[in-house]
Amino acid sequence: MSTTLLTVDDLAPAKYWTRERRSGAVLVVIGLLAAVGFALLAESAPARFTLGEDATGAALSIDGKLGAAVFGALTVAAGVGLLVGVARRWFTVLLVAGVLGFVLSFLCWQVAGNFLPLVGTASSSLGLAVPLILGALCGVLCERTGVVNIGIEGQLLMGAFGAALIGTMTASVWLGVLGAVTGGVLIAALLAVLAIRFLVDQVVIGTVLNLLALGVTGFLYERLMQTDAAAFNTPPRMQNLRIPVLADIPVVGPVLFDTSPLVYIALILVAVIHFGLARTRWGLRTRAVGEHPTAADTVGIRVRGTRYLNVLLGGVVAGLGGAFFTLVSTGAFGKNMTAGAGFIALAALIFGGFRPVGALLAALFFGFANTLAIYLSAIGSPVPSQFLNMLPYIATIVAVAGLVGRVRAPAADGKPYVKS
Amino acid sequence: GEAPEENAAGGGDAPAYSTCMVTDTGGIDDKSFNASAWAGLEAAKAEASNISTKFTASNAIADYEPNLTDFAAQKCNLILAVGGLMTDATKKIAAANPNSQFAIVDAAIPDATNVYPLQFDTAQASYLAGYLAAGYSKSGTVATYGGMNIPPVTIFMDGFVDGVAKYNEVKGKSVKVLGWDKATQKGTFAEDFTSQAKGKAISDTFVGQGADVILPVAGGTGLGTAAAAAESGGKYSVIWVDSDGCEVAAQYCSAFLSTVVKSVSGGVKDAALKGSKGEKLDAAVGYKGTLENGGVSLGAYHEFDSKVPAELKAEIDQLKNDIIAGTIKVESEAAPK
Amino acid sequence: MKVEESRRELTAGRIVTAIWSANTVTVTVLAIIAALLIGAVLIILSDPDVLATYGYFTARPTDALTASWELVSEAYANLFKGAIFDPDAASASTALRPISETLTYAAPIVFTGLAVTLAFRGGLFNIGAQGQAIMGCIAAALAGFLIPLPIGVHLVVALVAGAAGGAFWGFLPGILKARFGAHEVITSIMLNYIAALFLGWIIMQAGVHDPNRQDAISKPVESSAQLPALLGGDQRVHLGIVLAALATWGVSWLLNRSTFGFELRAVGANPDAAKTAGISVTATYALLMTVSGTLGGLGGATQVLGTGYALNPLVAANIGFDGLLVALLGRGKPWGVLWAAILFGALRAGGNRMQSYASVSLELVTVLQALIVIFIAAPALVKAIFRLRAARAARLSTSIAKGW
Amino acid sequence: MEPGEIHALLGENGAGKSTLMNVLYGLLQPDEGEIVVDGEPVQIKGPRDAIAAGIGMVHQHFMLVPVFDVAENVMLGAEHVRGGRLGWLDRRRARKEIKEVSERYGLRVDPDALVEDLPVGVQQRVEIIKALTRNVDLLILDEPTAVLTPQETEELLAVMRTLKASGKSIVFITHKLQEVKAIADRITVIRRGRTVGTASPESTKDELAALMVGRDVVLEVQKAPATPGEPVLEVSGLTVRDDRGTVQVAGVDLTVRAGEVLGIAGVQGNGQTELIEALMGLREIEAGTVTLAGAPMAGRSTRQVLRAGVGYVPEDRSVDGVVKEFSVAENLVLDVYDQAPYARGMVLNPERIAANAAERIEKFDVRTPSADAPVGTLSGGNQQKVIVAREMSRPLKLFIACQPTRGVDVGSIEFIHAQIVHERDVGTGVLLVSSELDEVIGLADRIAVMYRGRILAIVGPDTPVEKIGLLMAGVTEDAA
Ligand SMILES: Nc1ncnc2c1ncn2[C@@H]1O[C@H](COP(=O)(O)OP(=O)(O)OP(=O)(O)O)[C@@H](O)[C@H]1O
Ligand SMILES: Nc1ncnc2c1ncn2[C@@H]1O[C@H](COP(=O)(O)OP(=O)(O)OP(=O)(O)O)[C@@H](O)[C@H]1O
Ligand SMILES: [Mg+2]
Ligand SMILES: [Mg+2]
Repeated sequence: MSTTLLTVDDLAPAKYWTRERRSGAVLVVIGLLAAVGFALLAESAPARFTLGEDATGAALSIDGKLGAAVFGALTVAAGVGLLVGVARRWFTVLLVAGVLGFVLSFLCWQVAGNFLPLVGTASSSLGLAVPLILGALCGVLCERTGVVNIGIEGQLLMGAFGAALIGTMTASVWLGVLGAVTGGVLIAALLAVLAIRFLVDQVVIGTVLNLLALGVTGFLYERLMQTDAAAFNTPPRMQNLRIPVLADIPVVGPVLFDTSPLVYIALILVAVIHFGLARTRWGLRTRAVGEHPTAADTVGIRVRGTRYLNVLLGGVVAGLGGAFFTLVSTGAFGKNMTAGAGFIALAALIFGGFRPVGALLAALFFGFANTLAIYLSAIGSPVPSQFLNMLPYIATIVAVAGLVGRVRAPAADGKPYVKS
Repeated sequence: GEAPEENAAGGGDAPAYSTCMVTDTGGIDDKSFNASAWAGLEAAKAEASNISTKFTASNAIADYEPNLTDFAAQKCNLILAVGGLMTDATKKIAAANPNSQFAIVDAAIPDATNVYPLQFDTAQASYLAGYLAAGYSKSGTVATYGGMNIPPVTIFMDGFVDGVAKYNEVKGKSVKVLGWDKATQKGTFAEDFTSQAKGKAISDTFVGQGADVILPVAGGTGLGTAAAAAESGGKYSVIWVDSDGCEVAAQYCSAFLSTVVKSVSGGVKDAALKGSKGEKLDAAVGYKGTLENGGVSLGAYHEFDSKVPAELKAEIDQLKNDIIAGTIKVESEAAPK
Repeated sequence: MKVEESRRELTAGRIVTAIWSANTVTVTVLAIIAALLIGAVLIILSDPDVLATYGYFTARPTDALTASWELVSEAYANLFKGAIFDPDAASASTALRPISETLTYAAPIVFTGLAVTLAFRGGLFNIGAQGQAIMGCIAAALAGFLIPLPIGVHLVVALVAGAAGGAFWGFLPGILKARFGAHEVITSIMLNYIAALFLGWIIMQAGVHDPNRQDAISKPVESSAQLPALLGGDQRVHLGIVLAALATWGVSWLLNRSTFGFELRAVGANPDAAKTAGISVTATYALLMTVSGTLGGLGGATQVLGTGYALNPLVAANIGFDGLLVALLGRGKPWGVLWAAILFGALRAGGNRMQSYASVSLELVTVLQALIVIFIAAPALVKAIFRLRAARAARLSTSIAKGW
Repeated sequence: MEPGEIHALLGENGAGKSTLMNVLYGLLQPDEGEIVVDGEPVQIKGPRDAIAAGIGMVHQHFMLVPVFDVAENVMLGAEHVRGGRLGWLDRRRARKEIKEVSERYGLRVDPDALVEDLPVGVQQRVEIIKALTRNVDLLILDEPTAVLTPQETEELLAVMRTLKASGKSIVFITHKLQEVKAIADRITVIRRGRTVGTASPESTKDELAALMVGRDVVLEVQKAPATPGEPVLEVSGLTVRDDRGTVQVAGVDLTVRAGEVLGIAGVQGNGQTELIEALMGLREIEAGTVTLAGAPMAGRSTRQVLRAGVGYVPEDRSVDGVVKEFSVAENLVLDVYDQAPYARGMVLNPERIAANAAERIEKFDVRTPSADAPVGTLSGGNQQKVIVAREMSRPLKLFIACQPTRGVDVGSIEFIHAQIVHERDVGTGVLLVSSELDEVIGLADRIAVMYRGRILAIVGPDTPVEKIGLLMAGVTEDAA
């Protein structure tokens, strides 16, 4: 008698309509739509994608009809690739290529006979995305450690308020940033204490902290800032920081290397948190606490302590996001000025799969959809502006429903850790 | 109800006159008509010592009625409702309190004898702004955008487009207007009155498309355009709306070519002063701001004074006279009837 | 005699202990008190004149204390007078006004609160009540001025239309979750924005926009489709609050006495067990969001048919988000939602008067609302502050939502 | 505990073994009493103190993060880092350490494998390595053999001997008497939270069992020979994937006849769960057919399967079996709540639900304060009885019981076994899945051994345990 280990290989054929194939089918359909529909609608005039901020300068140019057809075909090709069942590891690449092809085809149709300045589009997408990136990063820190944070909106708002107040009172941008961080941390601390110590339902507390931040900032705004804006609400503006050589690289340079310090901070934080979570002791422990707190506890990790730390760090990051509103984009605090950015950040966080890079991409996607909507209305699209402004929201729904599907949250997310 | 606070300051012989303002949901410092109306009341108070001022902010449409009622109960001498959306509430509460004097900005209530209407034919002034923009533009492209596609906003845009058209007609040019198509009433809107980031994104797009004069009609969102223009180092300029840009947003004065002034504050101040002197505020007459009475106007050029050609200035003055004289008619669906 | 006395003492003592233990009522009352105390601090802190008297507090403390007391008591007295009863009221109608206002504000948020609550019980976080309310507003208003119908029928049709509008807007995230696993929080946040933009568009369309008005406002709803006033005269309170109470009863019945309620509670408490027992979790999600959306839509309909009468960009105000808070405050119980909504309505009504008479910003009301919910959600905190006995505190902190 | 000693802790389910060890490990705080380590009384406030005191523990429910790889799990809490305060993880060193430990004690694992992909036996190795890398002197193994095949158990015992030889002490918790006898130096028996006696490995099994339970127990199931009838369940070529897309059931053929108990034996994680879920309509069937009394079942919803006359006791009662927040009465109608007489149309009938509860509680001896008490407050055994009571309350063609007595006290085990036999005797086909080999052998009329998604053989209950054990490990005779 000898031991034979039976293995489960080349068994019954795999189910045909896998996720890959379904996505492939979708790509083929929309690709055909683009290749035929957009191409027919498109003017046969050059669509110019200029490398600068306006019509002048070098440009990539393609005939609108041709471009719409070619990029549509690219989408079809990617879809076919998925349908015939190429290796799994190409899935993401093909999916991205397919979606990109569709977007480009659409752009060729719209831009035909006109031009789209790439630098302007990219920097505007990035600009609109920055607070979302920071807000979502705050979410990443909290959720990966197991604390649901619905209160990002409140943290951003408090951060914006803190930046304006302290920035004005000290007449210093960087102290203003510190004020923003303080504001964000204040809300984070409430979240942490109430959720971790007092075991309040985390969804409840997050929602309520948004309201609290709205009320407190609104109240103080009316009492202080509105009555004496000069003393309380004219923070210095943050100047762009130009990184010498790098800023001269075409397209990428002006977008990435001649911009606000907060943009650099946001992008650096994405990298730091990404690598930190994956490669450092802090990250390992954070993830362990978010996935299986009891296991973390049994190896001597302080579960609650880790959660406190990360929620507070999240407050710092969200505070920076808040500073962007007052110190970079606006130059003054306004009531409810974040206007739902925290909720969009929350969506970006989930959409991005609770990962820093995912959150970054989701936020950029949102910023781009927004910029595109603005571009289309500016070049006189016949579609009413309300519908154009729906674009980012509809695109997010389609992306979440069609491409992302179920997102796996950290296993212990939202569950308070109670030792018996 | 309670007795009103009679802080008849100055001890002048005129009886105390309390003015009470209900803002619409924009709040007291919306950088638009609420702020402007409040400024009007404050200016009136500064001028006549028997005037006292007070405001209450509405958080929701549903707050209009209780807020107006509360002021009526406090026996305010003049209750000012700001914004056309308050029409229905004002009509109802004015009917319920026939002895109180009301006034409303940006609307008229036909049969209510105790509601003094304050309206503005803003299109007249923005017509001049359109002409100015077209004449000043080097690139031959100008742009406008709004906060929302609603008449109080689009009235500016209608006049602006017509002003540009007039310029093209007179000069045989073809200056393009981005962001608003008067015929189809479609255009670029931020769908937002606060997000400066969005304002900046919109103006960046316009500038990318070649525009070098922009008229944002979007409250706080427009500040994004002003800030970006001020930073652009003269690449493009902005025409502000409502109150003189160099006063409400002095930090961006270098970017303001001019302002389409809608002097809500002037109208409100006049009404308050009139009331405080015991004169009747005749609802049937009301107040209609026009170029003629200065209720609307093209504001000062400030830092651009030397850059706008004298010839252009003269043409604009002539246009203004023509409009006042009625030889040129500025029409907008959104204009007060 | 002696025995009797001591017994009486005993019972009195017991009652005190019973009250002072952390039962729901006590915690709620104390939460409100704690919130008002913090609010008072904010009022004082933000008043420069009163704050100045604290500058010489050690020299003459009475100044600071009287000034603070006057400031705070005036504010809260007006809050009370505006919300519940005005003792100086000259006539019956002014005496009724506070209650009328309170119920007027409460009516729509009862519906949205129920919408959120029902979803919570089924394990979903319906952050989209706002969008559903907006769609409810739109549909109800369109039915209210586009369809000519006799009195009575017209109101019913408008309400049904509003319900249908909300139902559709709830169905979307429901089906997206059931079919594609798209998270309802993301989709319903996005749908909130889409609804608001759609509202902005539809108002200005021919046939909808009021041609006599220079604003973004639709034609008004015909009087046959308006919710009739309950008290007549100038009082705003309308049939909506009665419908809200009926809806509360209905939701309560649905949850506890219907098979669908059984399903959704099972799915909410333990989807795996529900699935194993043959309940279709996805179908329940889709249906639940639809029903929840229906309630949200009714909230919108109540708003537009009861107080607004015409569509404008802000017609739905914040009723969806208020509903969220009311649901949290009501701890997942329909009748709790009704009382929470009335409390919020009272704060709004009183807040208006507080602002008007005492010049205290409405934002204070927002702060108070937030604080009350925080304290009620954290009974342990209230217990710690007031040193309550720890009776049944565990039961107070029922968790309503489970992570993602 | 002496150094180099293996001390067995015996006791029936819920006796307090885990609790005692959790106190020792600092996860729970003692109400009174003291812990003495190396002659010094120590205060163990948390696992940190325990680790510092040289105590390591392999928990009954593994304390591994499923989405981490082996190396991450092992280093968690005791990471080697570079870069000072930066705390850059030194994975290379972790890998090396794992390799060393696993070579020294013969514990083979791949440091880069994801824990959730590993079979339980290997997960347990990871747990042991995790404890050993922390240089423990005392290792607590809480029921380590419950999830192992007899062969794996042998391997584990060998590892334990190596550990003992290297001077480490081990606390070994189990219910299985022969293991204790095979390896323990000393035995302590715990019942209802008290030490009821110590014994030496020389004691007989019966003595130990009596000590554990406090009375003489009948370990055999009493039943008459089966009288199998028509096939009720026929499964052929069934293939099923798990959530991650791996094939877990690979072309299984099975037949269950009316009036017989078919037992499925096998180590946890060999596809039993997926097989049953597929039968129940809880999991998509990739290929193959399933018929119930001749009617095709594949592709039917769970509700349709249940309504076709299938009773189902899921393996994880707290996840799949009961809704803890629901009352006992509600749980008793969890799958029939919408049928007469419990509901008419959409309207529930609370009286009938309550009446049903009263009857079931009585008949199945459910110990509950009232029918309205949330099920979550009941003891595990009583929760299980609620499920069994519910599933046996309607006429069945097929009764599927998965791990029906896991974590249930002896009295309840006897009761549930009797119910299963009764169900068989009235002509229902019974499909029993259990990782307790004794249970399968005791109850089943035929035993199917499942290994890596396949049925390796179907044997009679009188087959020697060793042979079934080998089959469970994937060793077939014909491969000899
Ligand atoms: N802090 C506590 N207070 C009261 N009872 C407790 C406490 N902790 C645990 N128990 C109970 O003590 C009993 C012992 O449980 P334990 O898990 O230690 O049993 P066990 O012997 O390990 O059983 P098994 O063989 O099932 O693992 C259980 O009924 C448990 O519910
Ligand atoms: N949170 C609680 N509140 C009140 N009583 C509880 C709680 N948890 C458990 N109990 C009670 O303690 C008893 C012991 O429960 P436990 O689950 O530990 O039983 P057990 O000894 O493991 O029994 P079984 O062998 O049936 O699993 C239960 O009957 C239950 O009534
Ligand atoms: Mg145990
Ligand atoms: Mg137990």
